[in-house]
Amino acid sequence: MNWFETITMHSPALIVAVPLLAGFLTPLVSRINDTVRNLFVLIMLSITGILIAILGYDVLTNGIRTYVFGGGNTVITLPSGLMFHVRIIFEVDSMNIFMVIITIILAIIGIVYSLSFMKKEDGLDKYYTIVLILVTSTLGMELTGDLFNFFVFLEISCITSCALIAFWVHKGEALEAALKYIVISSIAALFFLFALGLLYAQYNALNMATIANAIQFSIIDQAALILIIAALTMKAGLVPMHMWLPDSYGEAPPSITFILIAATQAGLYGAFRVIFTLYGNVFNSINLAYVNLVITANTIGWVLVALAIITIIIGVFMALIQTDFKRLIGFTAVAEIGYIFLGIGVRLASKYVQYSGSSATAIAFSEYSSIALNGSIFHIINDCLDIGLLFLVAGAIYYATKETSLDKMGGLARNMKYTTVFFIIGLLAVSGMPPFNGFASKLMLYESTYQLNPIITIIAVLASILLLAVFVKVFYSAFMGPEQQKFKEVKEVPKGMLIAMGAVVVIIIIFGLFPNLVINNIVQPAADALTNYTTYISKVIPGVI
Amino acid sequence: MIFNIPFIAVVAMIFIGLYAVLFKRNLVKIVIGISIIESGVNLFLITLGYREGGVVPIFTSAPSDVASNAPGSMVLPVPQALTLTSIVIGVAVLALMLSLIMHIYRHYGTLDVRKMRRLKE
Amino acid sequence: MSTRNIVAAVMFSVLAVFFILTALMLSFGAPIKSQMDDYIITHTQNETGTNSAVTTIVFDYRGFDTLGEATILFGAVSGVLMIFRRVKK
Amino acid sequence: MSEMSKIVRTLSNITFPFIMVFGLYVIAHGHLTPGGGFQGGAVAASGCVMLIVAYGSTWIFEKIKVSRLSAFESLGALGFIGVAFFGLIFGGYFFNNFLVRTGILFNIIPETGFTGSEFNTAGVLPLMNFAVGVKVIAGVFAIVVVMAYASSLKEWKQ
Repeated sequence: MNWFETITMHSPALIVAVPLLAGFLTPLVSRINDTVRNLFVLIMLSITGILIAILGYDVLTNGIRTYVFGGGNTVITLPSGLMFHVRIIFEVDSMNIFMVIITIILAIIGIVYSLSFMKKEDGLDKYYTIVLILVTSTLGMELTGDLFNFFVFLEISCITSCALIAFWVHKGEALEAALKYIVISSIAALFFLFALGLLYAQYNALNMATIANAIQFSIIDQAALILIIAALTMKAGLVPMHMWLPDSYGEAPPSITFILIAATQAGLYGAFRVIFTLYGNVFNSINLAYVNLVITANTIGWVLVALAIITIIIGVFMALIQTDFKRLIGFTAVAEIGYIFLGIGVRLASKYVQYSGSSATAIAFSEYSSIALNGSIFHIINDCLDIGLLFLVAGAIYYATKETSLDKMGGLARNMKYTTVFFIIGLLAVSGMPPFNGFASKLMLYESTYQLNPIITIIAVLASILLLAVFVKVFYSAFMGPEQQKFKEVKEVPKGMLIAMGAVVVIIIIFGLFPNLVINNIVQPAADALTNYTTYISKVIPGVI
Repeated sequence: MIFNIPFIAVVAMIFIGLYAVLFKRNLVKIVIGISIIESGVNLFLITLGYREGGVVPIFTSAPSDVASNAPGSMVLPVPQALTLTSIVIGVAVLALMLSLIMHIYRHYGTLDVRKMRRLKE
Repeated sequence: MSTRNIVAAVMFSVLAVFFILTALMLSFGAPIKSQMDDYIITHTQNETGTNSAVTTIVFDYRGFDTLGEATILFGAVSGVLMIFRRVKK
Repeated sequence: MSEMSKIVRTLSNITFPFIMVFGLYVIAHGHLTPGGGFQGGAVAASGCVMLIVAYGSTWIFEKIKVSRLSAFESLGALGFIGVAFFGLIFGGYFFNNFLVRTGILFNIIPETGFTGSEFNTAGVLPLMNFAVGVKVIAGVFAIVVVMAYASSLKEWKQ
């Protein structure tokens, strides 16, 4: 076994362990001086990125890779033929790789941005420590194959994000947003723990594949499903519990918001994993035993569609009336989350139609359900990049003018040329205009939704157009208009921030020009990994199905 | 049904906590509510692991007759380990929430949710 | 009565019914399955040389969870210290 | 918080060593008896917190540097993750218990019942317990010191 093979084998553990080690070391390293600390953080994250690249290449070519913490067998078989897991297992398939790539890109860009954005603040050693732990927790949530481990990382993410949202402690709103966030997400995490207990009582297992293999979909399992979905949608910001999202996105430092987006998407990933893998044999295959129940793919799908539509509408209309730049983008982020859940809902509902309809409709709906899933997954990365870019631009404006209220801005395009260009690209991408990435994923969502119900599509398209209107308004009030006296001395932001925004813009343009490249190489494998839940199970429980 | 009393207690604790979180206006009471929910969930996990007549799964203090027919006579250890983790998590969350509340009190001079801007909804 | 109260009351009652129904379906004192725990209790002395099965799980079988737990405490301490830092005005 | 009366201070002086010893005992015997790093650490930290109550937070805050406590906590966490990394290096897997059932020292299966002579079992578990114990003492103490000191400052009072 050569060294490269060894690194690949251990990379699932190292991807989590390296940033964690860096987080533990940062308080000690920052005693030396600030430059060393900044370099240390960047280098550690780059090492993580390299490990992710190695693992990603391996998973995309050779299939699922597992890692057992503590070694030994993956699975213990009793003489009676029972198979189960004792140790914690990381199981990495294409979907995990997809999420992890997003997270590390966002983390590195966010760190580069904060190197110049946060330069003048105090308490930066704690700041970088907590950022590293936040990145760790997000990566851990996205790699783990164990339910309780997922809960632990969920709580880490909750605590660290809360602390970072409250970074500007002198602002009352930031404290309130942080408190609101931690109250909601700790209740969500406790619901998750309760559901986990229900599943544990049924199957005496905590490993996702083991539970997915054994799941009976009894009434207790349905209760657990509802609790888990409620918890994860709370974490992701779907409508009944969306209020924390614009608050905390708006009040946190923009560099943090950029990384928080990745943490929110990890909650979304959890919803994907639970619906399509943990309950895969209910929602992902033909199982006539579950057709007559109350909770079927149909009901869950339509509930998600309804919630997603409400989320989109609320997000867009609340964004219309905001005057604070960052809060406005926060509400846009709510709407984008709605689009992702729309994809999941459409997928579930049309999958149901596929099994209950005639053969001709079955083929059509099978195609559309997979388009919906692809669009939904593709929209995750587009949402991260577009919303993230807008937040970075808002941060740049705040850095230059110390202003977030739209009413007081104006004429900034004269002095901040690069930022203006970046903002235009961001607004076109987020509202789904053709040459940019938002268009590709939204088109896929519209296409699949239209088959299910045209009204939903019309609402989604209208919301997208309204989003464009919102941002055009922002563009005029912030960048256009007469030059204001107080902004005469405003300069372009430092190079570090421009590099970070430029990197996001480059990725957005590449994704927009070559969407097929992305879809074929990472989105389609991710969707396949979710669909083939039996492969996921049989990797850790050999010989099943 | 009478054997379900521990689970009823769990549900009651979760409700008391939820009631405090949803209807109380004082921030400290909200935090107490979360703490109660958490105790309820911890109790739930512990309760799941109980085996009728079982002893604690530690061989140092187990009577020898119990230890000899080991798995059947001991309660399940995994829920206890999970609870342990969950308790420490609870402590951490509590510390962070309380320090935030201290700052909020310094900032606004009150703990009433209605007096604040963002937390109102 | 404000809208907040009404929403809260609705959520509360829905959750109430939900949790009570769930709790009534579980059985106390007799776990349905216990293969994983039985394995751990049987093998704790041989495999890990530990007399306490709970410690075995916390630090050995599920040691990674405990690392996460330690991280949470670390994060909370860093967070509290960061929140209470001296901010220059 | 100001300091309390002489009776309280004397009593806390007397009980403090006992609490610390009990905490260390719980940490050290984590693999044999109920308890472990977290519980023992919490006991010992509560002993330290008792000093804050007795002597007042200002005095403690001046005696002990919070940054040093934070560094100690970092060291505890590093010790824990370090043991896990040693598992990767020597045992072939992250978190491998590479010491158990090996060598002269650890090749013992503990007996059932109160024997009390088998401290050297369980491989890396006592090390992890110790690291976690240090971490919990320093962490909980740091949280309480900072919160108590901040609440005693003038600017925090209305």
